[in-house]
Amino acid sequence: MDKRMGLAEAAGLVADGDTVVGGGCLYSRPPYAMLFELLRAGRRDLVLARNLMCYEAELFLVRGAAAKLMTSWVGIGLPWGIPRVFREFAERDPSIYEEWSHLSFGLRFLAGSMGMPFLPTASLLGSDVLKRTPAQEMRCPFTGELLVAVPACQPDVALIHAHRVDPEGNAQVEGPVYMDLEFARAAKTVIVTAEEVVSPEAIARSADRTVIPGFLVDAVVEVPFGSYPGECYGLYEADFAHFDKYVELVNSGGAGGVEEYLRRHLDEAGDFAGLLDLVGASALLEQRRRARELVAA
Amino acid sequence: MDKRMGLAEAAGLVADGDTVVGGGCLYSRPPYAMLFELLRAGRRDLVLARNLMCYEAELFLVRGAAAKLMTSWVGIGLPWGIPRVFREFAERDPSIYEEWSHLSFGLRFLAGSMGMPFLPTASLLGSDVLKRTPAQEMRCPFTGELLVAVPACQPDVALIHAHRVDPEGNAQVEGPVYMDLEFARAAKTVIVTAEEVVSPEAIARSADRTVIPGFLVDAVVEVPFGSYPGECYGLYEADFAHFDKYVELVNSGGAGGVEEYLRRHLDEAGDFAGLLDLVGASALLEQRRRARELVAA
Amino acid sequence: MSAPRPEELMTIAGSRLLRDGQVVFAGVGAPLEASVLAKRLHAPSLTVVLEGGSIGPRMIPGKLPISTNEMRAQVGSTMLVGIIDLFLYAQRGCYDVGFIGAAQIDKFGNVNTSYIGDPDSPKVRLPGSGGANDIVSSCREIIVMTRHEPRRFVEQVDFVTSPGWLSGPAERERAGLHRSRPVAVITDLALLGFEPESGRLRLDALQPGATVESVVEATGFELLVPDAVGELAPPAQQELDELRRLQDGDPQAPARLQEVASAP
Amino acid sequence: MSAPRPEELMTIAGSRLLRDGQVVFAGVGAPLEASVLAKRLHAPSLTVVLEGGSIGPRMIPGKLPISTNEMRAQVGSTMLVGIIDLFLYAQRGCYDVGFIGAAQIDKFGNVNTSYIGDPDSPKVRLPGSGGANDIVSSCREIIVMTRHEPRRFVEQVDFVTSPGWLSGPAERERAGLHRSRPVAVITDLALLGFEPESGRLRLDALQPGATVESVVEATGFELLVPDAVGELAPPAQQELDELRRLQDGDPQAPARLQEVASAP
Repeated sequence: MDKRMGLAEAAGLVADGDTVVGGGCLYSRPPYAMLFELLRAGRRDLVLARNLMCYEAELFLVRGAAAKLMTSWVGIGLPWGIPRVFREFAERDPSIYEEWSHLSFGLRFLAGSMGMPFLPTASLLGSDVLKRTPAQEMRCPFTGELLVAVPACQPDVALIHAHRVDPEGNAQVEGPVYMDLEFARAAKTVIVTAEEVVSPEAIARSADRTVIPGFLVDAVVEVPFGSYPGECYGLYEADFAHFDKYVELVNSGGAGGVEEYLRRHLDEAGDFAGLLDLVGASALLEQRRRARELVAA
Repeated sequence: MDKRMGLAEAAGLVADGDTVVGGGCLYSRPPYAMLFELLRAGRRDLVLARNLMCYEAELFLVRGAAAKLMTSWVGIGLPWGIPRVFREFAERDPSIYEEWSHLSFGLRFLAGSMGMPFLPTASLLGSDVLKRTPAQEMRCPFTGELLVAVPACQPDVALIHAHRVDPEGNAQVEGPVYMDLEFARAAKTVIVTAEEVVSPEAIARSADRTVIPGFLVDAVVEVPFGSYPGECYGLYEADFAHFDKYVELVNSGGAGGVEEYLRRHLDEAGDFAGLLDLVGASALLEQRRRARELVAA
Repeated sequence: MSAPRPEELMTIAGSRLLRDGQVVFAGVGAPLEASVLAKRLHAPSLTVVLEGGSIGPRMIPGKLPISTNEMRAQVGSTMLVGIIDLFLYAQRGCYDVGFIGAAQIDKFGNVNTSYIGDPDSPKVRLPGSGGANDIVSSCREIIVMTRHEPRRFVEQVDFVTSPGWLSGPAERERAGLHRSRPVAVITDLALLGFEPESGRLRLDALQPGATVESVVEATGFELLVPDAVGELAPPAQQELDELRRLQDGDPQAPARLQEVASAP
Repeated sequence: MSAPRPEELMTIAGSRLLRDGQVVFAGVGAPLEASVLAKRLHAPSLTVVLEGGSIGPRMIPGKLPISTNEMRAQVGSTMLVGIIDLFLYAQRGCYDVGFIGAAQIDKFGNVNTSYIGDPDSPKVRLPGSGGANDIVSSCREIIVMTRHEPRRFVEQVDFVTSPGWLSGPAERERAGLHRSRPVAVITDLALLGFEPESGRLRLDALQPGATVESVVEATGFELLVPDAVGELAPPAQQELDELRRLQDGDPQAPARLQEVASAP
């Protein structure tokens, strides 16, 4: 079955209030084209989940697109400091940030992807993080060992950006897979964006590199540079200068700075291709050059 | 650290009575060179575990090398029928075969590889298999759902045959990984045989294909055709004619037929290279041709 | 072209139960052949899944695999995955149909592939569950395929390797088996379904040449026989041709491969 | 060559705690730099493991990663693995050392990277645990590295994101934390250990230029000070040179990369 469609149509698979998990990790292979499209479509009150959450936290909070964040860490990276607008939201109402440790967050999705309602772990033991999550202590039925049970998460939608995908949704990535497998298998609906759509035969030629099987996937969208301003392994590095400019806007204007960013890069750009035009071909090619340089090293 | 050694030295890492799990699946990428070496070394009373167990079940039982089999299925394949000598042993003393379902067997090692004493599953529910294993029913601490808890297995030794490995033990396979990851990560000692030993740089060039990290590995042995008479993905097909001859011996001679096979192929062959000589270069090259034909298809 | 053999009737009838777009987890032997046949005929978007880690393989005619773990079972796959993951997709509810064989089956569709006789002192030690127990525990609809003989169709299996309806729907629910549902048993004589209230096997339709009497006679327990019993359409020429081509391959293929590929 | 800066003292002292042949799970920033430095100097067989899935990466001088998930953190790795698997290796007991930073740490080595003030009405909402909680729960020996300031070294953390000795070894045992053991805190002023009986932080050795008084003054709780306090050897020229080369790269590298790579 051919599942190809455009970003706008794919955004129609996400409903207000849904729990939406985004693949990749921080600014590495994030599904930014699709996340931006959800903002453009005016989705509201989502529970936005990523294992480490980058600047999309602020974009979604300011627009009211996310009512809650579920993650283990929020920020762009140490050089950019603690995100100011995120702080404003989370200090006003701490409940908007459901904090897990990185592994326990992942195990929620692993449990969901296994079709199990929970999984045991040694993480969170003795911590205050445990007290503010629905995870709870349990004992091993065989050994009596004290463990933590984390409840499964089967999100409404998973957004994954891959290197290549066939029209049925069989998707392959290069480099680390992060938690993409667990997110995709746990979710009820899966949207795969990819740098390129290829034939099923091209996928079959390296079937041991396929990480998401087509039967999980509901929508396939070809979006070159779909992780921009993040990186995509081997293809383009993250645009740190873009993050610099964003943080400048936020540091000077707070939530207004976020709005200013969104107005320019989402609203006025019109669509994701418009954003790439705004960035400019030479800047994108420079990110590509840097990635090739790293992978060749 | 350079962990290269010969088969005989590697066999010294296995003690009588150990629980030893072999990678691959049935006659696909089995660690036969190493398993034969354990027979040659006269190991006794092992608990031999594989997810699906091929003719090594009979070789180990007849020699007294295995006191018990842990698996989900025993046989070569439908055309060869139920193994006669296996039946004799298991009908005389059913306790020598600890039967699990394929998944519950795997989850024991997955639990062990996660450092957890158990994992939950929906397999075995309501079955008589459950009653004859240490698995037990449990309820999900969140939902109350009735599930089965399988106890972890952390075997003494895992034997894995890989396509390539570097001297530190970073190992890569082509095609399906079967349960190799879980076996290796669960085991206390890991012996990797491989079609070829390559440089760490060669491994790093496709780091996303590495399935076993060096820090798990205790011994690295280069053994071309190390899965013979089984197959190794893309490199050689299983030698079905060899299995035919083995089954003929067993059908006519019972345990004596197994002994006859071992005398010829292990004792008289001297070592694994001797076994390959016995098979002959042209037969091996024919298996290689068939594999290439399949992978090219 | 010769008349259909019993195995061929069974395999072709099994293939017709699979619908386009489904995902089927097929056991080795006849279930695998039926699944591959369905994909080649009426269900091109069927995804076949095999125990060794293959998702979406396309077999080479005349080189059907003997096990579900070998290269022949992996040819043309869109995904090759670890075995635990392959089964966890089932547990997650991703597979529409689980399709297995059986050494012994009882009137509730419980399957035994472990012991004939007393498990503590068995008459025959069978090979074991393999993935069958996992398949029937987790795939949404369960289809069993086996030759129709009294020694296979018994009042009560000696050992429940892979649960059917146990002693009925209530016990099945008590056992926590809510993910899957046994729906059909295909044999060379008939298509059997389950009576919803009791979970007992019921004669739904006859294979060409079979009669109610011949089916009842080949069944070692009291089979439910409704007033109206259907008849399965005989194999179409295209079905037979394609199945034989799958098994035998083209005439140039090495004899050995063909022999093995068509083994029971 | 200029005198060592405080961060450099800390990073170099941290690097010396790592032994050849160990596997170290390093957090972003100074722990990562210390680990890479150790591998380049005295521990060539050290395996560095990073949160994003890298096992055994070799960094490019001047292109140290900002996050542990990006290409710069993956260069030259012998294995790239899924994040859950990467952490499960820790839970399995495969990692000798867990090496993290801290926003706030108390006298039992408990680390807070979640909330300053009351969690229900925080003064500062910090970014959160990331992998720190998992690292301290499962890696065999835990080392924490942080600047030595009274606002960081507090009597009791506002929130235990990543447990140290909790309120002492007995409570840690009750909590089920038997897989790991906090062993050291490295700062720009000192190397601190834990008193075995109480689990309280103890001054073990001074950084060059620091005194017992300056350390006590920079600590917001009563630090245990034994009779004999050691002194850490000053950075060797080779250590300083290599660290600076790692951070700054060779002069031809783009300025932007160097700037980012040397960020705190």
